[in-house]
Amino acid sequence: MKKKALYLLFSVALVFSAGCGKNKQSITLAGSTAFQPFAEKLAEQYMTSNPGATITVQGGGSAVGIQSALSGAAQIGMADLVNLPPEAKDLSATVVARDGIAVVINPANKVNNLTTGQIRDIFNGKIKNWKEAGGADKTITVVSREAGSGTRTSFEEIITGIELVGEALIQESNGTIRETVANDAGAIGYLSHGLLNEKIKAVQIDGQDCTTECIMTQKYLLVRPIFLLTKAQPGAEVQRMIDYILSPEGQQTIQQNGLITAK
Amino acid sequence: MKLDPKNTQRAAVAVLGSATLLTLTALIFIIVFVLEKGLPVLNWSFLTGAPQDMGRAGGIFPAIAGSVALTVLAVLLAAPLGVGTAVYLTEYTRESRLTAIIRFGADCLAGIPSIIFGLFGFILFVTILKMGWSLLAGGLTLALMILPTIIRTTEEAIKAVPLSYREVSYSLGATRWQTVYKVILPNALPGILTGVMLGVGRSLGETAAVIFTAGSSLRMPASIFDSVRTMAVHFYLLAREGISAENAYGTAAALIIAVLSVNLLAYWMMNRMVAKRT
Amino acid sequence: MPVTSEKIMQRLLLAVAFSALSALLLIAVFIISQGLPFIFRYGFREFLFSSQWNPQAGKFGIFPMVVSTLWVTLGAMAIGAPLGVAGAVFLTEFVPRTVMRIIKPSIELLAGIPSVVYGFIGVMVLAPLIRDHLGGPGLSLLAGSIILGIMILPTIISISIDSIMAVPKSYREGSLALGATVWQTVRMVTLPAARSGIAASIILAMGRAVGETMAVIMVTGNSVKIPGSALEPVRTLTANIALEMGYATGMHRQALFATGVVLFVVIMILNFSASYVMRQRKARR
Amino acid sequence: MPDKIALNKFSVHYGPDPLLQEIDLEIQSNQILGVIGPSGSGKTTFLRALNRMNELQPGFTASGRIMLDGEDIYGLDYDAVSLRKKVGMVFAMPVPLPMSIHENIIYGPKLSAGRGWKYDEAVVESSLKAAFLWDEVRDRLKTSALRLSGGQQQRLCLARTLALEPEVILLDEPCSGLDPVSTAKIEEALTILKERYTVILVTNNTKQAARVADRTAFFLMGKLVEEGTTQQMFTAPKDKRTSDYITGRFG
Repeated sequence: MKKKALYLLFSVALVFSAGCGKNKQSITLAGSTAFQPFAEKLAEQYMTSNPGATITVQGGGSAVGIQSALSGAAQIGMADLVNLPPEAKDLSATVVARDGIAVVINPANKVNNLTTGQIRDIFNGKIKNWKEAGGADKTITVVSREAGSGTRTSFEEIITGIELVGEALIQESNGTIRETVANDAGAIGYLSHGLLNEKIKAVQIDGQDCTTECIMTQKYLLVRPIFLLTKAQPGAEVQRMIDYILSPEGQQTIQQNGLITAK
Repeated sequence: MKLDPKNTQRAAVAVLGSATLLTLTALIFIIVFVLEKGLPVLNWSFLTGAPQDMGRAGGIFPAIAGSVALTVLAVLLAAPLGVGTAVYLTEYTRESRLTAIIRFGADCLAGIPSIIFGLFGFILFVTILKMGWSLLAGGLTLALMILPTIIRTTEEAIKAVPLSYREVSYSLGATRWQTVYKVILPNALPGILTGVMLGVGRSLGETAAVIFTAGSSLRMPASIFDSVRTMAVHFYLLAREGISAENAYGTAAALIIAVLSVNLLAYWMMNRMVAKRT
Repeated sequence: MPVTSEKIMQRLLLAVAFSALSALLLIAVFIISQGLPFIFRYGFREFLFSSQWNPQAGKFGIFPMVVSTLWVTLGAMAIGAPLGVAGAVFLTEFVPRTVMRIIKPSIELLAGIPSVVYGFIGVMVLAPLIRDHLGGPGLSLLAGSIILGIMILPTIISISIDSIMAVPKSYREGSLALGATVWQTVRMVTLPAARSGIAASIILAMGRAVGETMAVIMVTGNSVKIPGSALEPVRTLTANIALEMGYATGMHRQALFATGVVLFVVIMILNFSASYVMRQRKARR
Repeated sequence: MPDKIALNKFSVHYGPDPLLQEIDLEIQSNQILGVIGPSGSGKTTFLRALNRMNELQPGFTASGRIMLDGEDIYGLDYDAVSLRKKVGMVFAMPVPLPMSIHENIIYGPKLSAGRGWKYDEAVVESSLKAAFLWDEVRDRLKTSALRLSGGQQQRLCLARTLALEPEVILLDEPCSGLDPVSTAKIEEALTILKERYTVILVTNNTKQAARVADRTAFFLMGKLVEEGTTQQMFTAPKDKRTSDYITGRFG
C-alpha cells in the first residue's frame, strides 16, 4: 500500500518538477533528417574542441525544425526546403550547406542518361517501361519521397510539371530510397548526392554527371540549400555553434561527408 | 473418412498443430535471422562502448541505457495505474455503466496508433509542458501506451482468482483492500506479469512514439530531462538510413537478447513465488 | 485505522481507474481540436471520399488511405487471429503443460521484437519473395498484412492462453466424463468459457494492427491509390500521418491531424462493434 | 443468562425472491446449535447472515434485526469487518489459502495486528492443538497448506478461524466432503470448543446434529419451522414436518 502511494507521489513529483529541470547550457538542433547525420558529426567535433558545451541533435523533419525553433524546444532548427514556409518569416535563416540531388537507378539497369523531359514523363507515369527510355523491356517502379519532403519539393520545383503517378512507391528517407532502388531492378528514385554508393547508380541528367564539380560549377541542375533557423536574436552560445559550422573547419567536415559547402 | 468424433478430433489436432507449427516457424525465423546476422557483431566492447561516427563504428551503450531507462520509467508509471484500475473494476465496484465506460476507454486507448501517441506526447509533454525531448516525456507517453494492456491482462488474471479465496479472507476479518493486497494480487501475479512483460516488450520495440518524445540523441542521459535514443530507434536509423547494416543487426540482436533475459528473470521470479505457495 | 485507510484506498483506486479514460479523452480532445476545424473547412465529403491527395496543390482526399487501412487490417486479422487462437488452443489442450510453459514465454518474448525489425525483415526477405514469385513491386498490401499478422501473434496467443487456462478444470472434466473427445470439449466448453479473454486478445491485437506505423511504412510501399489487388502498394492512415508530419506545415499539417481524427473514429467504430458483438453473445447465453 | 445472539423478524431477499422469512430465534452461548433442513431451505443464508457475508454479493437485501450481545449487527454504524473477527466461519469445502500452514493461521491475527503491533506467535500452536491438527503438522508449518489432505485442510480452516479468537463460530457443513475419521476429529474438537465459544453448525447430516448439538433448529423453505433441545427435537418434535424430515420421509 505504501509502495503504491510512493509510486503515485513519484509520478506527480516528476510532472511538476519537469518545467524547472532543463539545463540552460545545452543547445538542441532539430529538424531535417537529411542534415541530421552531418549535424551529429559537427556536434561531435564541436564538443571535442569546446568541452563545456552540450549539443543534442534530433531529427523529425524540416517542419519539426521550424516548429521547435519557433517554440523554443530547439535553439536551432534545421530545414532543407527550397522555399521556407510563411511561419518561418520571424526566424533568422542561415544557409550552411547545399546538397545535390541525384536521380538513381538499379546498377543492373543499362540506362545511363536521362533528359529532364524523360524524368518528368517517368515520374508523371507517361513512360511506364524502360524500353521507352532507352533501356531493356522492364516495367518502371517509380520511387519518390513523401509530400512536403525538402528533397521532393526541390526535385519537383526544379524538374517542373510533375504530378506524381499514383502507383509510385513512397519512401520516407534518403536511405530507404537507396535500399528500395538497390533491391528492385526496375526502380528509379532520387536522393541526396552525398549518400550515393555502389549499390545504386546515378544517371546523367541532360548529359551532366552528378558530381561535386558539376554542382559547384552549377552545371548540374538539381541543387537545394540547407538552412539553420534560430530566433531573430540567437544567444551567444548558439551563434558560436553556427559560426563554427560556417568556419573552414566546419565546412570541410560538411564537404568530406558528401554535402556541398555554403558558398 | 467418416466424420465421427474421433476423426474430427484427429483432423482438429492436425489443423491446430500445423497452425501452431507455422506460427512458431515464422517467429523462430525472425529470431534466427536477426541473431545470425547480429551475433557476429556482438562483443563486450560493442555493448559497453560509445558509438562513433553516428553509429557506423563503436558501440551502443547509450542506446542500451536509453532503452532500459525509458522502459523502466514507463512500467513504473503504468503498472500502478493499470493494476489499480483493474482492481477497482473487479473488486471495488459492480458491473455498471461506469465500469463499461472505463473498460471501453481502455480498449480504445489500446487502439490508438503509436504515431498519434507520438504527436500527442510531442505537443503536450515536449512542447507545452516544456520537458523537451527527454526520458520523462518518452516515459509518460509510453506509459499511456502500455496502460490498456496492463489493465486488460490484470483484469483477466484477477477474475481467475477463485471466489472462495475472497470469501475466506473476508470471513477472517479482512477488509477489501487487505483481501486485494494479501490474497488477490499475489494469486493474480503471474497474469499481471504477463501484462507487464507485454508492456515492456512494447516499450522496448516502439519507435514512432519514442522518436517524437524521447528524441534520438546518441549521448548518455544524465537525468530524466535528457534526450535518449533507444535500441529500437538506433536500429531504425542505422538500417533505414543505410548507415551500417552490420551494427543495425548487432543492435537488434542485443535487443532480442535483452528482452529474453528480462523475460527469463521475470519467469524465474514468478516460478519461485508460485513454488513457495504450493 | 483500517476503516479510514480503506476509504482512502477506495478513493485512490477510483481516481486511478479514470487514468486510462482521461488519457483517452485528453488525446481525443487534442487530436480533434487540431483536426476537426480543417474537416469542416475543407468539406467532409471532399476529405473522406475524394481520391486526390496532393498537399502541394492543396488537395486532401484520404479515401485511398481509408480503404487501404481496412484491407491491411482485415488481412492481418485473417492471418493472425486464426493462427493465434489455434496456437493457443493447441498449446493449452493438446500439448503437455511443461512444453507449453516453455513455449509461451518464448512467444511473449516476440512481442518485444521492435516493429521496425519486423518491418526490416519484411523489406529484406518478404518483399523480394513476393516480387519474384507473385509479381508487382513486392512492397504491397499483401506484405503489410503478412507482417502485421505475424506481429500480432504474440498478443493473441499469450492472452488467449491465459484465459483458456483460467477455465476451471471441473468444466473440462465434466465434459470429458460425458464421453466427449478433447476437441469436442474445447469447442463446446472451453472456448465458449474463455471467450471474453480471447475476444479481448483479438481486440488488443486489432488495435495494434490498425495503429502500427513503422513496420507498415516500411513494407507497404505507401502509394496513394486504391489497391486493385493484394500485390499493389498501399498507404494506410497511420503511414500517411507519420510519413508527412515531419514536413507538414499550415493546411497540410491540419490535414494530417484530420487524418488522425478519421483514424480515431475508425478505431472507435471497431471498438463499438466489438463490444456490441460481445454483448450480443452474452445476452444470448 | 442473556442471549448471545437474537434474531428478530429477520428476512433476507435476493432481488425480489425471499430466502429467509421473518426468523425469530435466540441463541445461547457455550452451546452448539445444530441447523438442519433440506438443501434450499435457507440454512446457509441464515449462517452467512450472522457474519454479514451475504452482502458481499450484489443483490442481497436484509431486513429485521440480529442482535449480538445486545447490539444490532445490521445497524448503520456497525462495522462488518470487526463483526467477522468476532464471528468466525468455516466453509463447506476446505479452502486453504495458497500459502504455508503457518501463514494461513496467522492471516487473521496479522490483519488486526496493525502496524507496529505483534500478533502472538503462540496462537499458531494453541489453535492447531484445539483443532487436533498440531501433532500432524508441527514439523512442517512452513510447507504449503495445499499439500495437506482434505481432512487436514478442513481442520486447518477450523484452526485458522480459532486463531482469530472469535466469540461465535459458524460452520457450514464442515464435514460434507470428509472421511469418518476426520469427521470424528472435528466433532470431538467442537464438543470441547463449545466450552469457550458459541457454535452454530449447519449440517446436512441429521445424525451429526443429534450427536453433537445441544439445541437444534429445523429450516424449511426459508422459514424456521421449529427449534428446541436436540433431545426434544429428535424424540418429540412438535411439527409434523420436523418429524417427517428427521425420520427421512423427505430431504
